[in-house]
Amino acid sequence: MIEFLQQLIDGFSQGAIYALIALGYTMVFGVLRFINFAHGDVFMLGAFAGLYLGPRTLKLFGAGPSYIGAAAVMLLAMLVCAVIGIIIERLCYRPLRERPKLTVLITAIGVSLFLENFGQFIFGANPKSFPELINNRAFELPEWWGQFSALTITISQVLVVAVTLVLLIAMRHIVLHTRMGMAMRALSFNPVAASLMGINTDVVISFTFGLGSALAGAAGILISIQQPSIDPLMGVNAGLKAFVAAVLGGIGNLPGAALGGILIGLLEYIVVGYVSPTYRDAIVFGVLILILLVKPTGLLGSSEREKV
Amino acid sequence: MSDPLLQLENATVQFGGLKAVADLSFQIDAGELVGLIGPNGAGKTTVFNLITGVYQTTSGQIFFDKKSVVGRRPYKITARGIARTFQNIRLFASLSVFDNVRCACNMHLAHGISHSLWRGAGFSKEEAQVEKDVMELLEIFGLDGERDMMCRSLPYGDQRRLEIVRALATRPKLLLLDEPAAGMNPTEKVELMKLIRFTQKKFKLAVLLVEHDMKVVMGICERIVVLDYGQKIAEGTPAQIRSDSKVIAAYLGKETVDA
Amino acid sequence: MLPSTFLKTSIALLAAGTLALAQDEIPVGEFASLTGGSASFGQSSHKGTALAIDEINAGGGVLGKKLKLIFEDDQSLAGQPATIVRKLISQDKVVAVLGEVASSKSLEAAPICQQNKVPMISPASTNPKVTEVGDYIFRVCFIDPFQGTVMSKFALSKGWKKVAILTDVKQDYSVGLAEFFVKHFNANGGQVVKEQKYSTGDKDFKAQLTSIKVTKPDAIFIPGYYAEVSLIARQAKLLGIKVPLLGGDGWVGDSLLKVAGTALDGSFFSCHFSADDKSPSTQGFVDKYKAKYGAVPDDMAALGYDSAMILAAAIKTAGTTEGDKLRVAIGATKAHKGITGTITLDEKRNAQKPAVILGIGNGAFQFVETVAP
Amino acid sequence: MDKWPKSILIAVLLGCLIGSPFVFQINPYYYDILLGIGISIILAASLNLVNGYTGQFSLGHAGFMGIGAYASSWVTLSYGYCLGANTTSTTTVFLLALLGGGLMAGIAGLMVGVPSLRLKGDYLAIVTLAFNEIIKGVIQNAEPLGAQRGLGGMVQHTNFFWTFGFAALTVYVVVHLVNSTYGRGFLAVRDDEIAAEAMGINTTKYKVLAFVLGAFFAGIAGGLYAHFKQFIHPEGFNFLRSVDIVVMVILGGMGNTAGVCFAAVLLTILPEFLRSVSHYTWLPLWLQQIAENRMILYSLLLIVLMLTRPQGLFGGLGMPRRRKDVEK
Repeated sequence: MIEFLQQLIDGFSQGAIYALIALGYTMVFGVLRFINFAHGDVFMLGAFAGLYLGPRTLKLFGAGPSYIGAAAVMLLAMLVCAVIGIIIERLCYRPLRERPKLTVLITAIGVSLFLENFGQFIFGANPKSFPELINNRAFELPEWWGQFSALTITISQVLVVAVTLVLLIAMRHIVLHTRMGMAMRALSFNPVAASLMGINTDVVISFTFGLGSALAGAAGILISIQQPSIDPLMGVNAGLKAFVAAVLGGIGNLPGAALGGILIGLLEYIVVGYVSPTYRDAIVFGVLILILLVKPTGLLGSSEREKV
Repeated sequence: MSDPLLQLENATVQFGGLKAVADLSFQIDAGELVGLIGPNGAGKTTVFNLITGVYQTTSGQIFFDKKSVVGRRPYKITARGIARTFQNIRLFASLSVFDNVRCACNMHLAHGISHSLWRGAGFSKEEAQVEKDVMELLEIFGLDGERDMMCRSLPYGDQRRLEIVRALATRPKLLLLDEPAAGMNPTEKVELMKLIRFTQKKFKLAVLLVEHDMKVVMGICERIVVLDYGQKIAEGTPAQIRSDSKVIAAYLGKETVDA
Repeated sequence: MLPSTFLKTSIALLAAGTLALAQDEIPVGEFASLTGGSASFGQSSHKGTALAIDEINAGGGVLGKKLKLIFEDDQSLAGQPATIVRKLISQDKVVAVLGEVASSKSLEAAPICQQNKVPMISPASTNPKVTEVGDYIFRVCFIDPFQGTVMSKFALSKGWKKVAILTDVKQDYSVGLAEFFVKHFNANGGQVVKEQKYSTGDKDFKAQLTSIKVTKPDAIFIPGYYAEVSLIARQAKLLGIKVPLLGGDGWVGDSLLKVAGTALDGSFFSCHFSADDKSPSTQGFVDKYKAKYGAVPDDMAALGYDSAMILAAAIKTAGTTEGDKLRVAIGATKAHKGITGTITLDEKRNAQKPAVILGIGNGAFQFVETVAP
Repeated sequence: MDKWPKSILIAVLLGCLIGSPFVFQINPYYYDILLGIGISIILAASLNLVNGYTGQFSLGHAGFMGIGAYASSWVTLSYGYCLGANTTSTTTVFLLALLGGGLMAGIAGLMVGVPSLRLKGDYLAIVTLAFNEIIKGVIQNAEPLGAQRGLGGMVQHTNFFWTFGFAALTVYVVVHLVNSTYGRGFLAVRDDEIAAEAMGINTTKYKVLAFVLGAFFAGIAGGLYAHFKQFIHPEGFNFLRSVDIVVMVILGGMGNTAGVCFAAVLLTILPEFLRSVSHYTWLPLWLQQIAENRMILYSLLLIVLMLTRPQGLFGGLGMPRRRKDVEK
């Protein structure tokens, strides 16, 4: 029982990370209708941005780990990732906007492979130790909880869930209540009409990429606080899982991405606990295939049909 | 009266809350040339998609040759004898003119994969027959000279004609034409009208024509069905339709007739 | 179908890549993962090997000739070792092949060496199957069963009777170590109180650790690789688990302590060599390695070094580089004073040698004891 | 190539048979590369049927290759006692093993082909990738197949004759299939599925057929690979291997068999060429290092190719143009 609850807790916080990455997939898909395969690698770059900028930034806010310092590092990493995302879009995807989607997908795979391998070349293939941004420790649960006091909830887990929640609400606000958000929605609805209505599609698309990449950057920092060992290939798996999460929730749908992320996180931990760790990936991918076959629009997505 | 070739009985299709086609009933007899008109968004193309199986009816029935086509895959419906063209030309972009038409002969082949791999005498004979059939069709429509051109480099009018040729290669009994005159100039339109009539006679076809250009529709159709908001508001000869008050209201009430 | 001129040109280009060997050189082949996923092991073993070859040549070489090390990178990719070893044997005419660390890579190369009757010495593939491929395949490290048994003995000697096990089920290595640990431990009065699993690439182990924690073990045996072990250690500390962690040579990796920090203090693991060993030969090796590469050598480097040294010694004994005689000479290696201990190759071509047990304190390795086979 | 008679296939096969004793004489390293080229041609030409001609985007070809490799190895390892007996029984068992591997892969292809009926473009790509990972995951857990250890002990039966014989057969099948009235259906499905259905083409049958045939030949390639390397490991059939094959198809030009075969040759030789470049000590160090990291070059190649020549180096029938209405 305790084990099961612990798995739910851990799965939930891992799921929150997937949710953050999935939000980026979903936003880009919502606006551009294509899968940014390199998104998971932007997440990796976020973690490495934290690795290099972390210690220097922390020094500005006093010597040791601090929340304000961690927040600053996260914002910096988000900024770096946003810039990288915008550059990737500008160089690799924008010239292909009028081409078939497959061309763009292949390019995105190329970008992803490039980031991974160039990352290994530059950062080295070895896992790197991530600096301590906050004093991570477990909450002491009160004695009177009986056997449940053996459960462990760490500060970083609470932090991950809280930050994800805040960012999700912020995203919803941006998409629903700002001019830029309105432009994004218009673009996702009908790009041609949107540009005819005076919306600068290039700016909106850049903004979307920047925003999505910033979220991946935030996820990169959060995961590194929780699991302080980072390597250039860390984005491959996380990216794929987050993609599955986005599809599960209904790609193009923000709350769907969050829901999908949590569900995938929980599923992973339950598989690890009760089936076998070696089947974890296979089962998650099985879920993806199942979803796409049974309800391709995902749990919260709405359907579209091809016009003839 | 003989049995109709195509018969729609209360055909209805619903997308979400919207009834794109509601309780539509009409019929077409063999060899008849029927027009289907209506203002923009009236559901004309949707009717085509229902008949050809691209969309499924929510309720109601569609019979072709006395058998229901509801729930059949599009290629099976084509095999039964319904061929179509598309509003926004859908030729096989990377194939030559010849190959575009050749693809439509696919379903009449007696042999499949083993044949194309082994390439025995039967294969050569069949391929020669296909080539002969295709070239005959292309000749009739004056496209034989463009045999090896990529279809996307054809002029617009030729692309429209090629789509009709391709549809005819499936040897249909009923041909559905979706706005064949769109984008044509008046001279081309006159040519097209001749072509449609000629095709109907030559291949002994029934034709269902969706068209915005009233001159074309009134000029060649024997009977016209008018749709508005997915519902049939009138049916009759061109003369009857021209004077129908509902039809006039439907067109004038919203926008002028497309010229 | 293929323009033959193109093929010829490409082959000519390929051939141009390998320089003709001088008559007074003995070519020795090496393959290692210098890039890709397991690059950290491969680079270390390669550095150790290269250092040994330099040293041999500085000492006048063998049979009056210098050794020439021809190394290739298999990029940690399956499919590469076979091609590389064929190149080394046929094009570079190497007399023997050194490599690899990962057992799966050695297993791919071994049949080809065996068929071509070229001896192959693996520095660090611990899977028993590797040397079972044939009589030309050797290794200078101990094998998985031995290591599992060593750690069991060590735990019992410390008086730890209740041990929990956390296995990486994705690694044959880890499963093998755990299996032999359990066998020996249970047979000798110990009790395995909990067996938990994880798999390579996992980052969160709290659920497994929680269930281990409630069984109150005296120690936890984690025969995994350093990347996961360092995270496990941190999370165990977070959960308030204070018992020592035990492990095998998979723990060796320069990021183990960097990531784990002080979380591993009080833990022990078995490995091949200790840089703290005060013996002159070890210190000599450590100094030379530091001078050349600016870093403290790890196990893989020491094993790479020993594999080259054993080969050189065997060439000397055999008095020839001819495959069959060289094979016999390598197989006859007895009490070779290596950096990783005194090595004797048994009839199964596996190294019989002691394991070193290191402890961790104040975020550094400390030599604890040597356990003989 | 429209009128290729069978005799050309027979000529190539005879050529392989006559040529093989001579080819045996060459340096085993070149022989290794040569067989690698043959296997790449089978993989690329068969993937070209799926991705190039039928317009389905499969990112899981290595998975089928893996199934073929494992299935055929299982056969030869289980019936190993027949192998040594004499040439006839050895050849029979080996051929049966290859065909068995191909069939198993074909069945898996059927399982992937069926989802392809409901999915398009990038969704399909992801699903095939997922299948690739699932296949790998199942092998990793299959104890009789060596699980994580990998599977060894196969004897090298793959030779020049079998490799290039099957390569010729694959090219023959793909080219002949596509160059017939029947086979034009593949191209019609690629260009416009809805129009193809409206022309009486059973798109389901064509898509599934493409997947099954593509997987079958990938399985054969896997069998040849396993009996050539003599050791196989689940990681050898991962997503990156699939990308390798996809790059061959894209570089050669989707739907251009000659170009794709040429790209397969080129991309099999390239890493070996880069290997020697990485030893040229007179080159600047960073260039040597880049040459060592061939994946960096591959990925850059992919990006630049897509930006400048999406139709591939050698043209090809080209991808269908973007249609505005389909994008909605």
